[in-house]
Amino acid sequence: MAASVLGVLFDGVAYGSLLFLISVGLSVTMGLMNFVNLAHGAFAMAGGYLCVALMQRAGMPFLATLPLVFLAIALVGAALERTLYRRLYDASHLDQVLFSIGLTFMAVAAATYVWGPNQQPVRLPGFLRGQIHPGGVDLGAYRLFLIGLVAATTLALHLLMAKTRFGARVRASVDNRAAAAGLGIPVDRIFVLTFALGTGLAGVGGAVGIDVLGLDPTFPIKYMVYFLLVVAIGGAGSIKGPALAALLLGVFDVAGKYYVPEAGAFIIYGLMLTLLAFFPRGLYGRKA
Amino acid sequence: MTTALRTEGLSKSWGGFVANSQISLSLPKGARHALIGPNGAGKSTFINLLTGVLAPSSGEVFLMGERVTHLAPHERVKRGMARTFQINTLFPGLTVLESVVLAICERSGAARIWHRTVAGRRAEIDEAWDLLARLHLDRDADRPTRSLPYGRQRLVEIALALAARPKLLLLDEPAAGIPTGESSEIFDVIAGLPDDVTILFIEHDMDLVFRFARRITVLVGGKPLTEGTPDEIAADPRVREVYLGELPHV
Amino acid sequence: ETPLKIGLVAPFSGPFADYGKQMDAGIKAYMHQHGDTVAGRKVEVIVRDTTGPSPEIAKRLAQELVVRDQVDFLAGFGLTPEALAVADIATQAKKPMIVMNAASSVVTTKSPYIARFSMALPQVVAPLASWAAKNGIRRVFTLVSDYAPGIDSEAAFKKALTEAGGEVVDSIRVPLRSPEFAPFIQRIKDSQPQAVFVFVPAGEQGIAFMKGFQERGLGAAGIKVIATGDITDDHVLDVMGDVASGMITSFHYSAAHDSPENKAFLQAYEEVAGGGGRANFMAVAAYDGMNAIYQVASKLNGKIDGDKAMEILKGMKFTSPRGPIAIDPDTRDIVQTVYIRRVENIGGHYFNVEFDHVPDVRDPGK
Amino acid sequence: MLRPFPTPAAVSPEEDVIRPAGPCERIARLPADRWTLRETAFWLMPVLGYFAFPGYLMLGSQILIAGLFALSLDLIMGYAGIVSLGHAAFFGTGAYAAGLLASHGWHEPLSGLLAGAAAAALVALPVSLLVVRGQDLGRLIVTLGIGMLFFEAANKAAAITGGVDGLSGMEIAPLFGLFDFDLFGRTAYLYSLGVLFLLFLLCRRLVHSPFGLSLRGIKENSKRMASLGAPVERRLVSVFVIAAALAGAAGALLAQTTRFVGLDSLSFQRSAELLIMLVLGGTGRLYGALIGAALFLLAQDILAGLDPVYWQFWLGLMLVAVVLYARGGVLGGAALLAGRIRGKRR
Amino acid sequence: MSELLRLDNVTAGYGDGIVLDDVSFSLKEGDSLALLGRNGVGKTTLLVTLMGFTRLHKGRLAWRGRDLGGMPTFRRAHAGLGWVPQERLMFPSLSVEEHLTSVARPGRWTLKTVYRVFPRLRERRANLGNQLSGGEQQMLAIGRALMVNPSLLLLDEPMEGLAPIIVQELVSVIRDLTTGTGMAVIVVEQHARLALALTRQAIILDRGRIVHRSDSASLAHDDRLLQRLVAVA
Ligand SMILES: Nc1ncnc2c1ncn2[C@@H]1O[C@H](COP(=O)(O)OP(=O)(O)OP(=O)(O)O)[C@@H](O)[C@H]1O
Ligand SMILES: Nc1ncnc2c1ncn2[C@@H]1O[C@H](COP(=O)(O)OP(=O)(O)OP(=O)(O)O)[C@@H](O)[C@H]1O
Ligand SMILES: [Mg+2]
Ligand SMILES: [Mg+2]
Repeated sequence: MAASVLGVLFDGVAYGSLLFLISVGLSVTMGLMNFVNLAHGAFAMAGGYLCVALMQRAGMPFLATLPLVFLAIALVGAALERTLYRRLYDASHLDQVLFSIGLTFMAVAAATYVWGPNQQPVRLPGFLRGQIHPGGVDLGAYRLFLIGLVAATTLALHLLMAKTRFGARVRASVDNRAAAAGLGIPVDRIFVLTFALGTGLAGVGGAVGIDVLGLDPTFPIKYMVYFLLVVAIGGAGSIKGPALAALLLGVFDVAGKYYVPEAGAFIIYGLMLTLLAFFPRGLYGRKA
Repeated sequence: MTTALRTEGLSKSWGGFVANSQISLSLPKGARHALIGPNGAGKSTFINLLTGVLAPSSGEVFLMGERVTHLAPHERVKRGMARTFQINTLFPGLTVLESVVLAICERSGAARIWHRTVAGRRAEIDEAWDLLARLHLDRDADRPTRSLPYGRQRLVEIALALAARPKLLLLDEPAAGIPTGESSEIFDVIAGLPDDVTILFIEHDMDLVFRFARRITVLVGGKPLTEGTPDEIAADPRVREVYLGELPHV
Repeated sequence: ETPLKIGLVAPFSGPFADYGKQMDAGIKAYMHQHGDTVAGRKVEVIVRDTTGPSPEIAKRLAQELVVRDQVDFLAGFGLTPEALAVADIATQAKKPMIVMNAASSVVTTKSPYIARFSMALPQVVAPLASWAAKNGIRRVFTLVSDYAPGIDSEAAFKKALTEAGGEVVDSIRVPLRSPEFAPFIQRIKDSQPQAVFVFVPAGEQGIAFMKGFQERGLGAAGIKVIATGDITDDHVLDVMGDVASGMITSFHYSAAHDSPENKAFLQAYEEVAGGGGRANFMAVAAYDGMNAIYQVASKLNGKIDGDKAMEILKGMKFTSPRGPIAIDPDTRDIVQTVYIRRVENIGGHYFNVEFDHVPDVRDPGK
Repeated sequence: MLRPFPTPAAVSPEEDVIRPAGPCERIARLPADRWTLRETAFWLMPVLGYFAFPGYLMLGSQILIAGLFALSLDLIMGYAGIVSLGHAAFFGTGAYAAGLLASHGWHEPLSGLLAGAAAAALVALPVSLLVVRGQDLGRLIVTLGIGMLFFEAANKAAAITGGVDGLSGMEIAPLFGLFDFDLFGRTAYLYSLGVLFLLFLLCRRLVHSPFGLSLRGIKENSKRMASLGAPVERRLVSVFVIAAALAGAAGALLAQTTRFVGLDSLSFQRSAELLIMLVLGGTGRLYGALIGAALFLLAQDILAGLDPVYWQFWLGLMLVAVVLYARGGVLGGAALLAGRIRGKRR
Repeated sequence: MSELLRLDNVTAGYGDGIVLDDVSFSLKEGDSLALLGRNGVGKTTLLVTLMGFTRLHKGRLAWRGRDLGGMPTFRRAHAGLGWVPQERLMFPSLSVEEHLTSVARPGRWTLKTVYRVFPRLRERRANLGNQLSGGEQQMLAIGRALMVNPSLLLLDEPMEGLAPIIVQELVSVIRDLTTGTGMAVIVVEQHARLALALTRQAIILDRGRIVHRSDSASLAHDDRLLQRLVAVA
């Protein structure tokens, strides 16, 4: 019994980690930069496809593709930010929603055109497959890897945003672009860097997520709700919030599915509604 | 004389920081009362507690003898409390006329009506024009509020509060950003309100304070330091030390 | 002579875009092989995209095809709701409606003008249960997606297994949009059945299930996976790779089916849709549906009349790439052989290799 | 008396003209309900369309229904400022309510329509309490989540709703006992047009009313509205429920005219497309909803016909273009253009 | 002293609209200029035009002889323009201290010197930008602009909302700045007499045009003019 509780907890944390990994990029673009970027999934998908291509065509090992994916998708993000996204910082959330849904549709169609509508295979290296059994508890190797990756990413991002001057300048630029620029903060440069960071992370999330979430052209739409859930429940403007939200969602979802499978999808929505009823701005919400 | 507003031990703190501490204040009906004090003394916080924008950590608020501590802001407005904001809080996309008509409809209860057009509300519209004329805003009536210069937006701020025909009017630095000559005109309008309207205002312009206030409370560090007539306050060395400094004309 | 018009109503975009593509390619393959004229009339296929599960668009498209384009046949229908919504139109307009996928039992009951060339879900589920019982698999755990087809197959499986003397030890229904299978699989592992019967949509759900199944060592613990063939759909099988290896499924079509008809079909398919992946059961159903349309047209000498066409369709029999098929004259539903297959690696590619079969299976749901 | 304030700096020439505010002038620029020639012309179009395009009446009635649905979203989004990604929940509720009635022996269409609207309003009430509390982003998510929840619930309740197979086999009695719902969709079209027109009149009146003005006030600045004594949350709840009823009516219309209700009527896709329609046309102007719905469905029909596989790409491109170059949608863009031209002429 | 800022026939506004009409003046290091006028005459517009937030329709803006025209806003700040906006424009997600450090550029103004002028800010240094009283925000807006170590400080109604005692402190700070360090200031103020007491030159705007210019001292004595153009009672 104790082992099963531990096992469920572990699975939940691991699943939460995955949720966070694919959403963390969004908590940068949407949470910190205040841009409702529903096309987040499209960047994640691009990361996934790139990872698959590097592994299949170039024969690269899985782990080695990740930094490349980050860089490449960050560059794509930067290019799009320069050409398109930047024109919409002043726009309403609604306009941003529509713009990014539009981009998502285009990305879905383009991916179908290039890759076909099918699932893409990904083969993890041997040491990331299977389970290990310390002390009688079954722990999935890939899940351990996810948890580690998330811990590192969260910490690094949190420090970057909350403790460095760069982080303060990002927040200042987001709070009030005119004032920030008027005080000598190079807002454009900061935005492009931050946006690239967000999309790069999205790409990595996509690559890391293929093994569990699969990869096909509808990816950006299929998982949009999950990204949004994590960021909205966590609260805009922090990294801690979404991390906590993802873990909560993960643990509740897994425990619900294990102990009361009949409840199905309702657990995650129920949890979401309850949390938002009590924390309308999210767990770590920015004050109005 | 009846009391219009009374607070009992009103306090507000954030974490360890005490912004208002045990403020007990009582204003008779028709008072023209100023609240002054150093920056960060807790004046705006006090107004926010009165209006219900903030919930007090402890203490009570009574309006016309009725306890309103736990009422929502809009319910206090219904009972005759209106305010202006220190920083303009307006309807940028509505025209000045629309804003004022809207405010009047809220007061008169017409705002619930959904089956008649606004243009048909003659009484409210006439009242709005009168109010605009009194504040000399009538020639800006059709401009969207956002396109008005700052100073004139301040006037809209006041118009909205007056539209509520308040029994208790709370003004948070109403004249900020308005040239000195014109700000005293605004105060003339305010002073010209019926005698049973109780007014509590915050202001850092001492010319205005000493001209219009009949009594003054000085708030320092969240606590009332003293209360008195303008002459008493002007002569108080403690007030000079923490707030007035060496003002030439006081 | 006006062309013989066939209105193809299917999703070509959205999450089910693949359905439309497979059907379109199956139809093209047939026409590639048999020419684009029949009974002296040129065959014209008018393609209409329903954009996803969108019954009202399907219905409107069908109505427009009937009223405006005056088609002779309605065909396609990837998804049950789209087929159901259109049934009315077929009845009102007296147009034969050739169903090339929609697999719920009820579909054919909604209009006397419907004939189905694909399958009914219980049709492939029941033989699997009897096969399992016959082969000593008596304690089975069922895991199905929580939607109508999943629930139907859960019921059909349970019924057939119990009748054959087996027992369903526990049943789980998983949400349709659930990327996380670990807790379900853990539950299966904890209850130690002999096999688990799975019905989830092909694609990432199937893959996610199999990955979890392997990762948690259920296979090593001696638990078998049995499923209907959509989870190891030919179209996705290579993507699943070795996680699917050894899986036992029941289905009516496998690209590895060994017959001259199938070889010819696959070759034609390759020629019209080369590079687009492997043909699957939807392509075959479309191919057979087209075959039926050609037969009807030539028997009627190109003068299509709804009622006469239905008379010809009822009881129609021919050898399809999947094997012998027939249309039941009473239900207008398909009667076909159901195969039991195992996933094997043949020359670097994975295939469903048939090793047992049950002939002439009807939809037990009717 | 005070002496008048100095004139503010003139930004535009019109400010220089000091108008005495006569009784007519005084209300000239407040929301009124006068019916303009342009509007008459607009409403003549669908009537003409009925005669001009007899082969497209199904499409026509779907446009009208989508227009009604978009109208409902415009009320809460364009006027009250609540962005919803889950409005399909109410559309679907209306559709299922009407559909269930019709498939259980109640065939009369008008009462079915009312039932659909009422059912949607009923479920919207508790939902609205949750929605109005939040901020922009929170609302986006809550509505999205509620939409998903409704979808799952309808899927789970397959015994009643038919699950993914959908609800079919409903029978609709002739409208007013006279007009049968025919294969050509004539009755469906006129029925939808009639309902849309009546409900449009209602919305038009509502947004021009003091209540409508207070909604705009809330959208502009809800904090200030509260300090004017407005019960902000209650107002939002009212308009949310009204909008839900309209959405329910639209859903019921769809159920009755297609005689089928699928789970898709509750899907995210539908909510998202709705949003696109409204924005394409322009928010906060009622007509934008109608124009957007027409444009979207026509574009979908034409693009999907031209390029069935990749039409989504073009749809996406269209959206991006609208946001980048025609903010405010078709009507917003037109108003801007008209303003420019007028400005030039001066 | 060398010339710092020069405006030649500047016509500017928001979008197509014109607010400033043919404005010219110049400023040397250590100069101080009072910018007066009624509400809406374009005082703020003039300052934000210097920062590059409006559209320049005609004319030329020069900074130390260099054209400012196409220079992005943040470079203007780097070049030496320090801006105290009228609405204060706090950053709600930055603490008081972060407000100061995130914009800091090297020079004589540091965290320490700013805190010395506004001790209140040190007390509240952990508060977020929107958790400050109106006056504290004003102090922070000024402190923040000082941290950029500008050569020209643009003060848009800096005394608004400050307690009299702080106003007196600020007046002496600004006087010291201009006389002691060669920093130039432009002060927009509703309290005309205060602004005039603080500066050496004055400009009065009306409807976007300069309608009067003189030295501050003589204007301060011209009650009729002040009354007519600035509505000083
Ligand atoms: N949310 C908050 N958390 C912590 N401290 C706060 C918060 N809001 C305000 N304060 C502090 O409370 C104190 C009182 O603020 P308040 O706005 O009441 O001052 P005030 O008397 O109106 O000053 P001013 O004259 O400058 O407007 C200030 O020091 C401010 O920093
Ligand atoms: N963002 C804007 N868009 C359009 N017009 C504007 C904008 N800001 C100001 N204006 C207009 O420009 C003119 C000048 O405004 P400005 O704010 O410069 O005046 P000001 O002299 O600073 O007034 P105040 O003393 O009230 O601050 C006004 O008529 C105002 O309506
Ligand atoms: Mg204050
Ligand atoms: Mg100004």
